[in-house]
Amino acid sequence: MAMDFLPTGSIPSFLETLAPFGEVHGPTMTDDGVSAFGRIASPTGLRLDYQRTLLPPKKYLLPPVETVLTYSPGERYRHPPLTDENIVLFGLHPCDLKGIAYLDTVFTARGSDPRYRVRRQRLTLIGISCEPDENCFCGDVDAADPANFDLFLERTAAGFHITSGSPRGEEIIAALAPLLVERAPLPVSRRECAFASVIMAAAGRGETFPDSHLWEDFAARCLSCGACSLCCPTCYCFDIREYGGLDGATAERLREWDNCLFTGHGEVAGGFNFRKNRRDRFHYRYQHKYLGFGPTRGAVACVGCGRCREVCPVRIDLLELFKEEGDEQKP
Amino acid sequence: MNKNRDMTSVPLPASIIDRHKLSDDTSLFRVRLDDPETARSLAVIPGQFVQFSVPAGGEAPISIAGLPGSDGVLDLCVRRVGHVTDMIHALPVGSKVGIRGPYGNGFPVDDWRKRNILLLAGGLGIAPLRALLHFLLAHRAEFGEITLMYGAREPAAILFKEELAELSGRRDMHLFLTVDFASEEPPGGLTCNTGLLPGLLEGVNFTTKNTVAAICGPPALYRCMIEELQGFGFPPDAIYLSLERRMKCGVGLCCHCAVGNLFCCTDGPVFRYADLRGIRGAL
Amino acid sequence: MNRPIIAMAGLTACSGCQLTLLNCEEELPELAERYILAYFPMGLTERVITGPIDVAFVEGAVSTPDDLEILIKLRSRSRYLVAFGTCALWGGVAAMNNHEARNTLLETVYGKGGVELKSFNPQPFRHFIKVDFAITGCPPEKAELLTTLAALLRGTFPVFPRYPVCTECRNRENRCLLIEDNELCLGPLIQAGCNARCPAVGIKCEGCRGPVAEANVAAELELLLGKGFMREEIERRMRRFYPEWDYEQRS
Amino acid sequence: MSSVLEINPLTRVEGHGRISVHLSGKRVERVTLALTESPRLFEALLVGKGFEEVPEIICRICSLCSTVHRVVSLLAIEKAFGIEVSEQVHLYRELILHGGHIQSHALHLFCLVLPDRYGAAGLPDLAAMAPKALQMGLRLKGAGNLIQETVGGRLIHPVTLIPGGMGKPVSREGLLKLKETLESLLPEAWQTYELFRSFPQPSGSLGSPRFMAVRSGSSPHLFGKALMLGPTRSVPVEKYRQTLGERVVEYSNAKTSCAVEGPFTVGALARLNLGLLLSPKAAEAFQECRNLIMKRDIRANNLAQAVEVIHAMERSLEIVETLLGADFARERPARVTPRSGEGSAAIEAPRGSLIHSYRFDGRGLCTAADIVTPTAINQSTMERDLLLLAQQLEGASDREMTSALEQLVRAYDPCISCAVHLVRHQPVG
Ligand SMILES: Cc1cc2nc3c(=O)[nH]c(=O)nc-3n(C[C@H](O)[C@H](O)[C@H](O)COP(=O)(O)OP(=O)(O)OC[C@H]3O[C@@H](n4cnc5c(N)ncnc54)[C@H](O)[C@@H]3O)c2cc1C
Ligand code: SF4
Ligand code: SF4
Ligand code: SF4
Repeated sequence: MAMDFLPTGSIPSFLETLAPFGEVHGPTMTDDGVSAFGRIASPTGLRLDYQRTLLPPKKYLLPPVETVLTYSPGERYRHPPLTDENIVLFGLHPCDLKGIAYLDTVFTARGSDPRYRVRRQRLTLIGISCEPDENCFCGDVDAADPANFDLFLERTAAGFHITSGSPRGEEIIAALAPLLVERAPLPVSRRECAFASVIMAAAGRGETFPDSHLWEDFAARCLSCGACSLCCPTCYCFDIREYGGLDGATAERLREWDNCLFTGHGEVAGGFNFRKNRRDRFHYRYQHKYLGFGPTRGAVACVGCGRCREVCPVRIDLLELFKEEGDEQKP
Repeated sequence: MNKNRDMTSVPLPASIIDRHKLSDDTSLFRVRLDDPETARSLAVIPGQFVQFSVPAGGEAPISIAGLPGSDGVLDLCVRRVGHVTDMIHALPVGSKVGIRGPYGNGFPVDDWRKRNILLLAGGLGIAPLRALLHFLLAHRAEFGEITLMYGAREPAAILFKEELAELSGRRDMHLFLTVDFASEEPPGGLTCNTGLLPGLLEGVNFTTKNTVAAICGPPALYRCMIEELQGFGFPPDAIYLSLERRMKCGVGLCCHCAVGNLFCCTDGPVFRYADLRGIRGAL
Repeated sequence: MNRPIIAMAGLTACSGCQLTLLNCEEELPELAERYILAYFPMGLTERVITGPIDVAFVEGAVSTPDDLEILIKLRSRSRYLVAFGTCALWGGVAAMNNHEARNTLLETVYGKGGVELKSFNPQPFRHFIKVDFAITGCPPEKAELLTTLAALLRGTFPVFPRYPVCTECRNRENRCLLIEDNELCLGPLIQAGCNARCPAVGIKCEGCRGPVAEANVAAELELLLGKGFMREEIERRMRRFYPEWDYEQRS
Repeated sequence: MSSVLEINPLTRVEGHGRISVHLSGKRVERVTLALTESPRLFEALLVGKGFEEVPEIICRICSLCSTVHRVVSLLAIEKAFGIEVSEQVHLYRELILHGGHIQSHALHLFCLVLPDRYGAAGLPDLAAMAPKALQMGLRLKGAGNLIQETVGGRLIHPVTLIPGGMGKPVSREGLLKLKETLESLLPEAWQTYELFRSFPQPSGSLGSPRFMAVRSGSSPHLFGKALMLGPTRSVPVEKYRQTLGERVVEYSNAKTSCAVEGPFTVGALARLNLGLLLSPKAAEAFQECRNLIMKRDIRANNLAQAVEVIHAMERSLEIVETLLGADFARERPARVTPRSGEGSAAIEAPRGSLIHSYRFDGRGLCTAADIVTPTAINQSTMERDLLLLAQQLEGASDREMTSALEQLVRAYDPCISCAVHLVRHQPVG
């Protein structure tokens, strides 16, 4: 028995307790009926039973577009000051936590990106357990077990078992003490992962499915709308553009999410394109998601959140590559 | 050298202290960091590049085309091909610019000691190889035979003509030039063949034993050069290529420049052919 | 460019592009200071095009001999000519029925006698002259106009991203009208830059900014047919701002 | 010896036009006003399009009037299919129309007319000569723009308003922003009126026009079911063709409305003359300048517009407050089931009465479209007034003549773009 249980009815007080740690954000429903992370102004805005948000939590670390440098003749290039406040991001599913862990390896492991680092430090991550739907496959890509959280809430019918994963988590638990009650621990359960072995084995040997007919099929149907990567918790390709001000002197440099399925992604000067057609671009996407490059070489980036399957207007699903392979392996 | 790894790290203030025209579309910009301390401490490996910023235009990766001397001046040889490079070309001497870097691995010159070096440059590919050549000549005794073969579209497109004329007089290296079309005599008394670079290779006597080849040029050049070199008996791990890719950050974050599972910016831009062989779309 | 000399002119159009300039209330004083507005019938009394022009922003499609004459005159006087707005760049609304005989249209509006009016099928500029730059949109976005003007102070044009409306739409976390509501949204085919204005207020994209580079037209068509729309209706909507779609195109 | 004085193109008006003064010696024989805007054949373009597409296409007729065309087309379509919209939707439509009036009047008064008052060649000159006044005008115009953009989702060619309802209504923050902006600019609306009142009034008279406006109840209104042809006479909107004929003039690309009962004048001046019910401050202004407006010729139109700016601002504020108070929920648009039929509707656009009329087949495809714009209605009187004024100015220099005639055209605030995209041709008579 442990004093780690938060009854469902205590959620409003829980949110209040979180307030000193930062502005509380979590899953909400927009007036369009879109599930999205946003500020939780009152407990009624919180939708803890959500399936998945449209944009993943990466928007808190890498906004879709931001000014990364300003230029003025006197000051030359400068970082604009970061104004973001501390934020407690509440209600993250294990896949999204893993997605953030992946971004951490890219953007902080080698001290790479100061803006990311500052924002990351100001972010407190509180996870929550979830129920997979037909688009989820976190178990298959080893992302089902919660990790990389400050606090994690394991959900039961009556409330939540709370675990801390960091010193900050301990602090929060300490502040929560009056709300917690004693309850028997949950039995350990693991998710069925029918497909994990196929994916992991293929990724392990650097499989590129060179002969699959699916590449052409994907290429023919893909609209290059960008949804799959914008909504992917681990896609972080970005474009950089710089625009001058109307004063003729100052300028701003923008960083914006890019997508490997866009025409310009592999283009160099003079119109030469290293990934001329969508087929080549899909190989690239596959390479990044399942084999990695640069600092993520050898790491499977996909966390199985199912967003790309849900948001693709033409229902393209990279998993089919492995499925096909799985079928072939069957006698 | 790695202290500027940050993508969003601020381009250091720098100024164009000199520029001169090398051909119709290419000029050499001599750029110095405004802070003399940093300028002097700049350590460059031949083959590395910088991110060259022009305010209100943006950034472009540009090879360092010569070794910065004690004055810390960077030679940047820029061809006008688009948005950023157009704006660079519009800048007069004295203009304020920004520099990040140096970035990339550069040529592994330390591993090449005692070996013969064959430099193969096509067009603008001369830029990083010039830095390499300067290095080799500065450490002449540590290397074997040095041969530079350089092909340009036409005589007027040959870059660094005066310098080449000077080099052609040197006894401690070989220089071969070729142009695709010769409608006129090459200026400055240069001797010049007509035909494509691979053809030049065939006509010239050189040793493949204990030799490494360093190639830089347009994508099409690589494909035929590599075939040619292998025909001469170069093993794939003695062929080094400096690749071009779209680059937004130069530090391994933006994910535009991947070649297979390698990044052109951080794992390259110099690669051994042995490492690129199996990679779809590498060349 | 030190105080670029600008001309703003309109051919067959609604003047929306020119109005976009007048709608930059906050920036107008600064603009008046930094640019020489040499020709702008909508805002100036000056009625002749005199002297050389650095940049001409011209809106509208070309549909009469007069249009063509003005366009050619502006082209020859200007260092750069910008196709300003969807009509200038793609043909726009006036061109949506270009596949029908012009005379029938004229007759419908002006009666038999009306056919005498000298006009032809509205065309985008590129059918007649070289265009240096384009700002798309019906109407164009203020921000893109201002960014372009700012770039001109440095003697250049800006680089705008080339991706479809969906990209901006997803980034704003709008409800996808195509997937969720089975509406005839053209977002996947259309050049972004409007920050998905319409889906952001719950209205499907009508394609006012014209085709995005390498649009997968055939796939969008299949998708919409699959949702039960009639081919005729889809084409009619697609043609609204751009009559020259290649319905087979995939990239 | 006969000669022609050409004023081509007309500047600081919306669209392309040309005035030709035919002279015999110094005597003015004839004045023609040609609207030379390239024809865009909107009515023909609409034929064969679905009813949903009509508002989206027709608003492109003219950027300055896109809002009013969109709104009146919705009304005509809804009429044809027998659709009623909710109170919320109706309020938003009225709000956006007022925004259009503010923007259009402010643009006209400050950017197109004011340069004449200061003898400036255009905006850049005006910016140097009367920066304060111009900035005030731009702020007011900005408020009108803000309303249209906030409500319509886009300033030019708004998008939210659709048959049967609307997309997303304005958020609370958006409404509060509107409220704040309108409140802060009310004093400047009043100053605008004072500014235009302070200018010398025209000498001489061009006679008193016959006014027309859309009527609701017994006075002019933005929306209404009848056209008011004078203090006591009116006709139902559907019967507009009986009152307003139309002819193609050989020198002009617009079809002129040739009113069967003699030419009508529409616009702000008409509305005030016919007794538009004004908001408190606007009524106060009107009381003050009543005799400069009542029964005056079109040159009083600018002052009338200034009064209407106050009215539109106050009325907008009132609507915003109602919307804030009511806290309406988001509604799904009414389902439109197409049926074959016809619908006509009229509203008061900034420049005057605007009529749209459509016929649809059973699938909801448009089979006929007819649009009457205020400029088309005004064109006959415009020409008549030009002739009168030119005759009064006989002997004046070309420059004087040009400037006076151009100013007269500007007083009408014509929208040539709209006028040139007129209706299905019906021989008059
Ligand atoms: C390692 C390396 C070294 C290089 N060295 C030189 C050199 O010494 N001299 C020289 O003239 N050129 C060199 N280039 C090529 C040069 O970077 C491009 O020509 C330049 O970026 C083109 O930019 P642009 O804006 O003028 O062209 P545009 O075609 O207008 O390009 C538009 C955008 O695409 C990007 N872009 C286009 N082409 C490239 C590219 N090849 N690489 C990266 N980004 C690109 C630019 O950042 C720009 O934002 C090098 C490229 C690399 C990768
Ligand atoms: S979501 Fe689908 S259609 Fe869109 S870019 Fe990705 S794969 Fe292509
Ligand atoms: S609503 Fe339209 S523009 Fe937005 S994502 Fe869906 S298809 Fe694309
Ligand atoms: S969403 Fe589509 S119709 Fe709307 S402004 Fe953008 S491109 Fe135009």
